[in-house]
Amino acid sequence: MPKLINKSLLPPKKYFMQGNIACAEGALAAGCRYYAGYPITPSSETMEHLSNRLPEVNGVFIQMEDEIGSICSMIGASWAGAKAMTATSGPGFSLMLEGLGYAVMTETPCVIINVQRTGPATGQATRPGQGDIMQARWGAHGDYRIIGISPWSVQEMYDLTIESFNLAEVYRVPVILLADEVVGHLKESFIIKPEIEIFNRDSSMSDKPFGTVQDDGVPPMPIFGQGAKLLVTGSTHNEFGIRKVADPVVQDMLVKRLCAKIDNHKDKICKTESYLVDDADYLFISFGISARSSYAVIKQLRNEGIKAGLLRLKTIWPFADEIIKSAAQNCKVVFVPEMNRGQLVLEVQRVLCNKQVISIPKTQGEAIYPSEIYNESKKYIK
Amino acid sequence: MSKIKITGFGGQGVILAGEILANAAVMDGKEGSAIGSYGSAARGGLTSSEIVISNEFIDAPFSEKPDVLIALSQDGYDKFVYTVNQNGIIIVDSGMVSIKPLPKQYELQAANIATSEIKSPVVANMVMLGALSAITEVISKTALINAIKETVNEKFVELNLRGIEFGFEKGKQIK
Amino acid sequence: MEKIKLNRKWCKGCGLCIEICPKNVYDREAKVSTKGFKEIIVKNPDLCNQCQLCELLCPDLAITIEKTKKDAKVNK
Amino acid sequence: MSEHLYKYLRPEAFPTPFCAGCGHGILMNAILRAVDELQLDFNKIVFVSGIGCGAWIPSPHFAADTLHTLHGRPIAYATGVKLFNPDLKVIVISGDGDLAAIGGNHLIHAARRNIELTVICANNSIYGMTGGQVSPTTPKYAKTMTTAKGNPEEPFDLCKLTVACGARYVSRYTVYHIKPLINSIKKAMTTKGFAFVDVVSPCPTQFGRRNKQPTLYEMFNDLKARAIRYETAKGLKKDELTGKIIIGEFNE
Repeated sequence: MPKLINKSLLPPKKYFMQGNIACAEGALAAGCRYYAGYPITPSSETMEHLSNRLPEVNGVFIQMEDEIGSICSMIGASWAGAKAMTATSGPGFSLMLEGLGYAVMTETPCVIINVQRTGPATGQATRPGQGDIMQARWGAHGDYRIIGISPWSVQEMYDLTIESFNLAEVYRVPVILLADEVVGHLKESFIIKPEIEIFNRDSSMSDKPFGTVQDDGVPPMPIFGQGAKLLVTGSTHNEFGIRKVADPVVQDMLVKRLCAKIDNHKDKICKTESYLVDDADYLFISFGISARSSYAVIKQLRNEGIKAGLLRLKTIWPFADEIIKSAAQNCKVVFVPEMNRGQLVLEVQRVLCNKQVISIPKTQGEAIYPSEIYNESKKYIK
Repeated sequence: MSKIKITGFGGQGVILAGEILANAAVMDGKEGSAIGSYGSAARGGLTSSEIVISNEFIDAPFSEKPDVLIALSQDGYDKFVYTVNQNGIIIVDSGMVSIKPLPKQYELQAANIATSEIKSPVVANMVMLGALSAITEVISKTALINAIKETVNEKFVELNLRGIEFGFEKGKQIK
Repeated sequence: MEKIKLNRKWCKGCGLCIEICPKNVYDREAKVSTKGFKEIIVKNPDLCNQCQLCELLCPDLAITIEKTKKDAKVNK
Repeated sequence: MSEHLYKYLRPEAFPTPFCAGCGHGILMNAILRAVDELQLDFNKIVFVSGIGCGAWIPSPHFAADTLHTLHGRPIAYATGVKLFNPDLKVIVISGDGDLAAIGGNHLIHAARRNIELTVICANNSIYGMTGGQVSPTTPKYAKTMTTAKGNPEEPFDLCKLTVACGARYVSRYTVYHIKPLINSIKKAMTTKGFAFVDVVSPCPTQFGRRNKQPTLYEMFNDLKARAIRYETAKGLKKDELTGKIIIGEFNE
């Protein structure tokens, strides 16, 4: 896949900005030129910002009648050749799930920002949560793979939004940025570099836009109006796009390829960051804002002479099994702090089935604070 | 690393004050973060802003045990006054809050100053920031002024700067 | 050249053409074919006045009426 | 259909999956004739459809770009396609269940926005694909799988609805009124704004069978008896219009 270097849209320098707005700027820098959304706390700032900024770069902005319309029109725009995005929060994301499945099935590159709040249902609209990570992975029906990414700072709201677009284009898959209310509303400094790496989809003409013998499993994606006579359907289809609604072989091949094109590239997709992990007796595995509180905790524990480390998952889906196994190899106890009743911990326990894995959940509709993680983990640190 | 918490009710400019403070720190060449928490209603209700100022990457952007608590309302004062760090200080609008007898507590009547001397009750938040700058080393007055010039709508810059000046002078008196 | 082309592969034998034709051009086979119905036949092609009703209304897009020169004149 | 129109088709998709005597094939014919008579570039048309029998009219039969989408959502998808590439002609073809029930919200908002889309409703007043359940356009008292004693609800008049929402061009014809239908689809396709054509398309299998009209021809006779021109209907009282199908152009 050819890599391009684009100039950043905003002048390169240090900015002080809100996470949701950094996300919008990251999208623009990545080449996003279509946004369809519906207002929802706590993600609306992204939409408000793009309503002003997209017309400045000849992009299209539309506020749709609901989240279902938002994701559907985004998929339509993507087939018309756009890099397209929508942003929402839990209730809206729930409405989008059928469309998410459609994007997976039709291999439509698109980016969904989910600034997570508490749930279920309306929950607490202005309060942070991290309860949508399993929903992002499993929420649409049927079997499939998506890519889920979690930012922990305003810097990453910018950087990882760009990364989301790149992954969506490379693998022809919807990418979900699993932010949370804290990161979305946090204002802090971040740096826009002069140049950014950009990947664009292969939109060459092909009579087989839904099947490939290429190793990467990603077929080329012609766009509407090129004369490719595309048959795009959410029903089971063969490599030409022809509906095969009762053919067991086609169904099997399609689902296997949709999964394999992500599974086979885990090494390239999965990004993590390690802090003081090498000699750690006590390993914290976390993501998003919970990882930031965990980071404060391991520094505090190290000051006390306790060998604690943090493995932070930037990529949640696909799950970084191998990286986690190797990071946890020599540690005694693994802690998984998160702002839900224990979702990520299920995956960690699956991977580290021979280790003591402790869940540190919080569902009070506020951020998980370092003191809470510290106090809970101290019960297991001898 | 300094952790500051500003608390009040919706409409007092608590979140804006937090953002200006953190932005000022960034303009000073430090790292600064601000996160507001508020209810679902657009106005009213308990509101607070957590600010962290640091020379390095800020880990958790929260002020669980603030070094400085700035309280503009009774609810916020009551909720957070005992969370203040052992060596921390409290700056409180004593015109709005009936205070408890505590050490390291600085009182000024920010809302009264804003109303009577600046003729604009909305800048009580800036009066508090000015006082913070005078009482502590957390942030310089120059940085606050620069941050206001950058973030606040042109029409209101002058007004906000007067709030900072009045607060700074008052802060020096009570320090 | 035949005037009426009936695409028997596409035809499902709904019989609309038989009912709608003002000139009684179409009919059915007497026996049920392997497709499971009595197939449509063009029984009286010479009666066709090329009104095209059957072509326009055939739900299976299975009928084509070729316009001949003589009839083209008539249409004028 | 004339063989010179076969170039618009994917012959491998035929015979159609529609039941014998399904009105949707006639509508398919009408749409292609409209495209042909307007000499539209088939490579610059995107046909968008939802789920249901009507949605299968363009996909996979038309040799153009087709987007076969989720149930009820084709107008939302079409909005994205049209907004990002206004050079494309975007035509939505879907059924009454798709556009009026589950997708009703998208229909009214696209009409309100007056976005340049041609929306053709293949209205057979029944959920055909799922076995013949009542739909929002099923006539009152009609029998369906879910209204065995007759439909107790009033049907939707989608034309009045879209006119009220601000659509630029709105019309209704039945597939029996084939010539005016083709002309109306042509008008819709050349409308600079939101165009809606409600096409009454009989379903003998799921609707006719249960309502004493088991063949397409019998359903045609019913359509003939019930159809009334818009201009004529204007002078009539509400109870005189009960059970009638108002055909014609609804914009004035």
